[in-house]
Amino acid sequence: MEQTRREFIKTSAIAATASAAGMTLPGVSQALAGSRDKIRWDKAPCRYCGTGCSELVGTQDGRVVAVQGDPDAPVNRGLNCIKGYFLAKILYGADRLQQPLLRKTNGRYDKEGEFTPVSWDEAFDIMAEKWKAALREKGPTAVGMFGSGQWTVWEGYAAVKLMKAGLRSNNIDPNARHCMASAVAAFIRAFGSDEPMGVYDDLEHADTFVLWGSNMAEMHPILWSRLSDTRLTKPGCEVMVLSTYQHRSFELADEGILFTPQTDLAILNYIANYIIENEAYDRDFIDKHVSFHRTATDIGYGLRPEDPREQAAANPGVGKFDAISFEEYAESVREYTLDYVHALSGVPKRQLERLAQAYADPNRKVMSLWTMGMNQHTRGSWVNGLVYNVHLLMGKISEPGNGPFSLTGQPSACGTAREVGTFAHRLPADLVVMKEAHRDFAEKLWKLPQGTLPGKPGYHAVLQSRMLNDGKLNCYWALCTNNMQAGPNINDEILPGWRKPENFVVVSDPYPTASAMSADLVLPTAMWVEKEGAYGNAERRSQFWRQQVQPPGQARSDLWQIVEFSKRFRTEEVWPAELLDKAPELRGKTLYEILFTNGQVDAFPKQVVVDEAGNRYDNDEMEHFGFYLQKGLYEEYRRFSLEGPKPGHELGEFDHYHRVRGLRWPVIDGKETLWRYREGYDPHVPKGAGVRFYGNPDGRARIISAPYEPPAEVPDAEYDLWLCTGRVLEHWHTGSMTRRVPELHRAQPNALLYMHEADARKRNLRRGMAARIQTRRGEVTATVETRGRNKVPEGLVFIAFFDEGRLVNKLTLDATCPLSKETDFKKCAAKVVAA
Amino acid sequence: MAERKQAGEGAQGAARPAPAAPSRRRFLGRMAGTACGAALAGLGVGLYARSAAPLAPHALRPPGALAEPDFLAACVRCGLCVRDCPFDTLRLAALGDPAATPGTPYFVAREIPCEMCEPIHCVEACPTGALDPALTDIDAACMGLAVVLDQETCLAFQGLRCEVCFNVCPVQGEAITLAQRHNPRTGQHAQFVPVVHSAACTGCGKCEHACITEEAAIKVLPLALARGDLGEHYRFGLDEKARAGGSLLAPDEQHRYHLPEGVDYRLDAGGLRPRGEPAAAPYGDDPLDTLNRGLEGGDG
Amino acid sequence: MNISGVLVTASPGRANHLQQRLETLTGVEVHAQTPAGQLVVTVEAESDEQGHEALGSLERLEHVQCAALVYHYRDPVEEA
Amino acid sequence: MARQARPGLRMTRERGWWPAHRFLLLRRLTQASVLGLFLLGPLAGLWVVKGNLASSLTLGVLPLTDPYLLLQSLAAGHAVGLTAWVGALIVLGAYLLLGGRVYCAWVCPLNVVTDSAAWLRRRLGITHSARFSRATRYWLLAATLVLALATGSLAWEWVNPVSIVFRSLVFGLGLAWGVIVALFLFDLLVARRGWCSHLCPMGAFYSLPGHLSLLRVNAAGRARCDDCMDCYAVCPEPQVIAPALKPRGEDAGVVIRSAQCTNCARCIDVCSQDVFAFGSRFVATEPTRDRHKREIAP
Repeated sequence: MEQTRREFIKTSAIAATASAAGMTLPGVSQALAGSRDKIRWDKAPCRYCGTGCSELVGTQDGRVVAVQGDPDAPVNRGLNCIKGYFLAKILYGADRLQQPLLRKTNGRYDKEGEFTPVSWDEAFDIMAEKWKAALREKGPTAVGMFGSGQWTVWEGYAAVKLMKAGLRSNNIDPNARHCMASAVAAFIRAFGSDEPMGVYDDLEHADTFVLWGSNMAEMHPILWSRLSDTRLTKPGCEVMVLSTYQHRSFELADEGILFTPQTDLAILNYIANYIIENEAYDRDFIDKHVSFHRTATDIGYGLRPEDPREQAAANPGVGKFDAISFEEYAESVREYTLDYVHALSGVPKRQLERLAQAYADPNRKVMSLWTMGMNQHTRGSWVNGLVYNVHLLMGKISEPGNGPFSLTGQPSACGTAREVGTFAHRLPADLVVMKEAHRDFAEKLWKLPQGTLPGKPGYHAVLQSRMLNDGKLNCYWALCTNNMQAGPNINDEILPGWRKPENFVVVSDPYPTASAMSADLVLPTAMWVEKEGAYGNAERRSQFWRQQVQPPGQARSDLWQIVEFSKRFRTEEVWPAELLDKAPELRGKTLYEILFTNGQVDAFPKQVVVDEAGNRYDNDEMEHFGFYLQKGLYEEYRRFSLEGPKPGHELGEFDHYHRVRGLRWPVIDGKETLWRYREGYDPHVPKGAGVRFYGNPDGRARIISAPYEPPAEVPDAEYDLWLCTGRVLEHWHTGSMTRRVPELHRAQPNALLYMHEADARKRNLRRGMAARIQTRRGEVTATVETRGRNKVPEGLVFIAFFDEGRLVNKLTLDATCPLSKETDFKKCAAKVVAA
Repeated sequence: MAERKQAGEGAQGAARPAPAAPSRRRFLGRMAGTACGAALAGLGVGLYARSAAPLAPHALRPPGALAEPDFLAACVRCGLCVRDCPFDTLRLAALGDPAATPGTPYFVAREIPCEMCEPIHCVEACPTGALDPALTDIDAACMGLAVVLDQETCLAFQGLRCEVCFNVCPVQGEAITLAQRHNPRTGQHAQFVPVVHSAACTGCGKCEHACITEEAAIKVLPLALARGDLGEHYRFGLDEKARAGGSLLAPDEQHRYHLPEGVDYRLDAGGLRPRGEPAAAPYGDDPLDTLNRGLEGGDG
Repeated sequence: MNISGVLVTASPGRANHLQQRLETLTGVEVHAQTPAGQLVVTVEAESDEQGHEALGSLERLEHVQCAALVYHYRDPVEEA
Repeated sequence: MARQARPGLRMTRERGWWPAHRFLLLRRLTQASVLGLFLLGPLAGLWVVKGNLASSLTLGVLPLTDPYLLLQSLAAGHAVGLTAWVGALIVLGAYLLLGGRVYCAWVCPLNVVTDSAAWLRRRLGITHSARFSRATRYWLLAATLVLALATGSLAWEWVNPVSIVFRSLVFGLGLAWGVIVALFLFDLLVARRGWCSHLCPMGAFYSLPGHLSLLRVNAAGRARCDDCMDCYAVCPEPQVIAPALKPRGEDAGVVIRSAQCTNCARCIDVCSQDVFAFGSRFVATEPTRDRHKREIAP
């Protein structure tokens, strides 16, 4: 690797020197990638899912003219899915937003006015005016921000700083709340540290793959091809796929298991029971590395407190767990017998047994994989934990091929939302706002007076919608996300709050999304390679890229917007006097000065961004602010991982990442970590310990017993079908990018209502007919599909949410996991009638 | 009969006020000339029709269309199928349209594919049976056959995860399946290569329409162009066995072999191997066997 | 890693001589010679100081009219 | 000659423009309505009739099929479907009633083209004409059927200008305008009434039921004929007039019985003496125009 890199750079040196002498050396310039066709190639991670494929981005005359799968990327080795294939086109949709747009009537802001082009100055003026008014009247809890797992690392970091330290509001939450929060909650509960212990190499080492609800075939296409390859080439390898309907991943499945929604809880407890009853568990591992607990039960559904289902719950929202013995744990799963779970889940006994055997066989390496099926679950934190329980009982964790692996849906759900901590309760590097020690550390690092950071968690995603609706949250800025399409229960909870006269809602986006349409001010955003960025994928790999092209018109990166907006506030406008008394030198300063020109963030002067081949790159933010903003933010953020109270998140140096296709943290002495918690692989595990779950003070992982509890809404006589929502291969999330690629649109123009033929016939529907899907919250119309990629069982319908023409989330219920606050988009009761 | 004669005479009398009736010879000569002219004109038309007959490869006939020669005998070019197509898929070839015989219906899959209606409106509309009314199950239609024409641009053959053709196929899993193959170039990814099965492919063209490459890599071709023919002299043994549900002959008697100690030879289970070790699955059907084997007992 | 691309202009008629001389130095490679008597040279060094020193010594060599640094690359962190 | 160039002038002068063009306009109206009905669907979304003259479906129930096409298809070896049979029989029945070549004069869109050519020919005084036997069309009719038999396809329909033009008007013109222009020029410059009255096998086919058809033009007022020759000038098939108008025997029938008469009624229009009238094959009705009575009984 080093040799080829050296040769590459030497070739560049020769080419540059020769060209200075006015000559071209045969064979030298051709050796440099791309110089042949005058296209400049540079690397960047893919803009879409959490897989983190690397692309080579080809730029010519200031335009991305081509992309290619990065042949040297360890994740995808030159491959792409079709979304990645069309990456270049997402930058150039005809309707890119190019200037700020404010709702106005007769030249003045009007909530009911028409969108009118305004200058950035005017946009920030009205924003600052609204923000300051809200802060004055109701305090920091009246302002909020909805961020994104598609933010770059430094965008997330700057946003956290602005919101939590500058405006002193914890009301910042990422869209990753809809996506990963249950995984986060369960990782923290079990291991005291977020994110998987394993890496993608597990995909080559496992003997059995178990997909819990995940449709990797479509949602993690490149990882699926790795998994499939292992299945094809490794003798004895098997794949089991569990879901509530049959999807593309079933094609490879040795065992395709359909279960009744919500009964995954019971199935996992059955597996635990099977392991215990057959005494297959790893006694030694349990003794050394595991502690047992029981969680509080009957915890409600994260609905509004006045909802009868919350009223009826004994412990709504309680996540407390108590220590128990192994015997008590065994007792707690004893009721999950084969007969009981078979009856509850509808899974044939043979399949249940085969599944349990795979986990219980000490000689099989098992990798469990899941995404939204388990995370978007009213017991998401529990069910994630139950997977860990099974792995921990067998000691099948933290080693090649063995481990629970939660996949992510966004390119930086891990890198930005989770690692930076853009959640309402988090701070960078696994710190939380509730802990004084953590706040103290952050305040010190940020050179802020003690007490700057509020200690109470802010409004999470769903609560933000409710608070807007209730008029308690009045100024709201949504960046890089499309909650008006992706959030639950749009009709009842999201849209009314956004359109409430006293609220002011700002949306930053490259395209006019459903959210932008519902906002009062729309800010045009630079996307992907129109800015320097960094993403962190699902295997803890942080990948950097340079700015390749200029954004169109007046579009600016979210980073620029956040930092520039901070200039509008002076400390005395947003901080109470007693706080300023502690640091009188901050009086009169802008938030920009105390947050971003604090001697740390602005520590790196303006420089030329240049790659190994000598190509130069723009950096608009560096140009505008006069210092290397991204590097400064990153290096300050990195100190959380190096100096913070929670070790195990160490990140590498900024410049290092620009020279590699990503590094998997913890990065210590420039070296990546593959399997966390395992001696030899993880430098935090002391010699002789074998395994140490050092995220928890006692070094043990927690097995937390949790029972089966029914979902929030089940089909009844009137709403007689389960409604499950999800995604498709061709489109990414709300389709705001992929639907602007004509080829992808043609390949999958509209969301189809997948329905069992018998269900369709019962309703006098046929394939191709329009049908109305109704729930207690709303109605959408879609075309019935009884064939095709998803084969749903009778009693369940599936529809994807990418289609802006069918806002499927008008239908969904805003019930969440009461612990993780992540919405259950996978099950509610619906009925279907002919349109 | 009498009337006709009268009319004929009248014609000659009125239209050409010839002074006298033409001689019989002249009359016969004229008749022969006219007949020959008509025959020549007919021959010309026939030759023109023949030379212009082939349907363009990108043009597909509606479902149930008879084989092309029969179709050209049966279709009266009325356009009723076109009118009843709810998706504007079908069009009538205009004069000069190189795609198909003027006036006959066809569709271009890349533009608007067949949506495979049930009931099949176009077939029901056809008054002459040029679209065979016996076709009532659209899955049995045979408008053409999808072929992955260009494997070098088909993303799936390069290991990219596309499979749009498979995803949009209305007879998914039967007309198009994905063959999973090891990708030797990356060494660790599988390829999901589309394979079309002529028995199930209806030729609806959804795959070609949806294909995301600039020029579709998968195309639906008329059957005559797309389908090979094995010939009567050979059968694929594995297919025949699968169709018959078992071997066509009686299974062999148990084979026995001279083998050294500790070695097994089983034709149906991987050939030569050390005795006692299971071939592929490291454990049997009973989980307790595995569990009671104890740690590291699985290795042979 | 520390690699420089240097354009060395030799005294008239001395290019060949200089090329031979340069090729004896460690880390220095001559890749081409222009008709005008300029040499395309790369200098590989282990550290910044070494590179700087090598460049300085190039300039001081006999028959060198001018040594222009055209390209310079260095790994910002020395990896372990 | 000048008079021959403008037949009907006298009628127009004596009675006014309308009586001299009554049937002409009605025919144009009918032709336009047929086309209009077919176009109502694609243009206005009102699907009264679908398809074209080859085969159509009216109001979703009434099938109509061109029997000539059916015959070709049968000759080509196709066992035609029941709907087409029913449709063809209905059409055949209608033409038995109304006169076989009523199709030519009242429905066929090319009639407008060839009529215009004939009109222009008269106005320009073009007298030169290639000569074909009027029987050519029957030979061609036979040839098209043999062609279908020989090729096993509706080969004639590749070039049949009649069906091409109507279909193209309904479904999109393509190059069909070329066919229209060609026929116009042929009729104008090559042969007088060349296509419709000499060559068209379709007209030939429809003349066959015309042998038996009920509705006929008669020359019941032939006694009043003043030999102005206007009727001959406008008639596309002038040979059909003489047997009824100027029979050799005085007792000969007044009904124009020739199957080649298209019932276009231009003779009725242009005759200022009210010689001609519509009637049945069996009963010749006396022309009953009031004005005429007034005139002959002063």
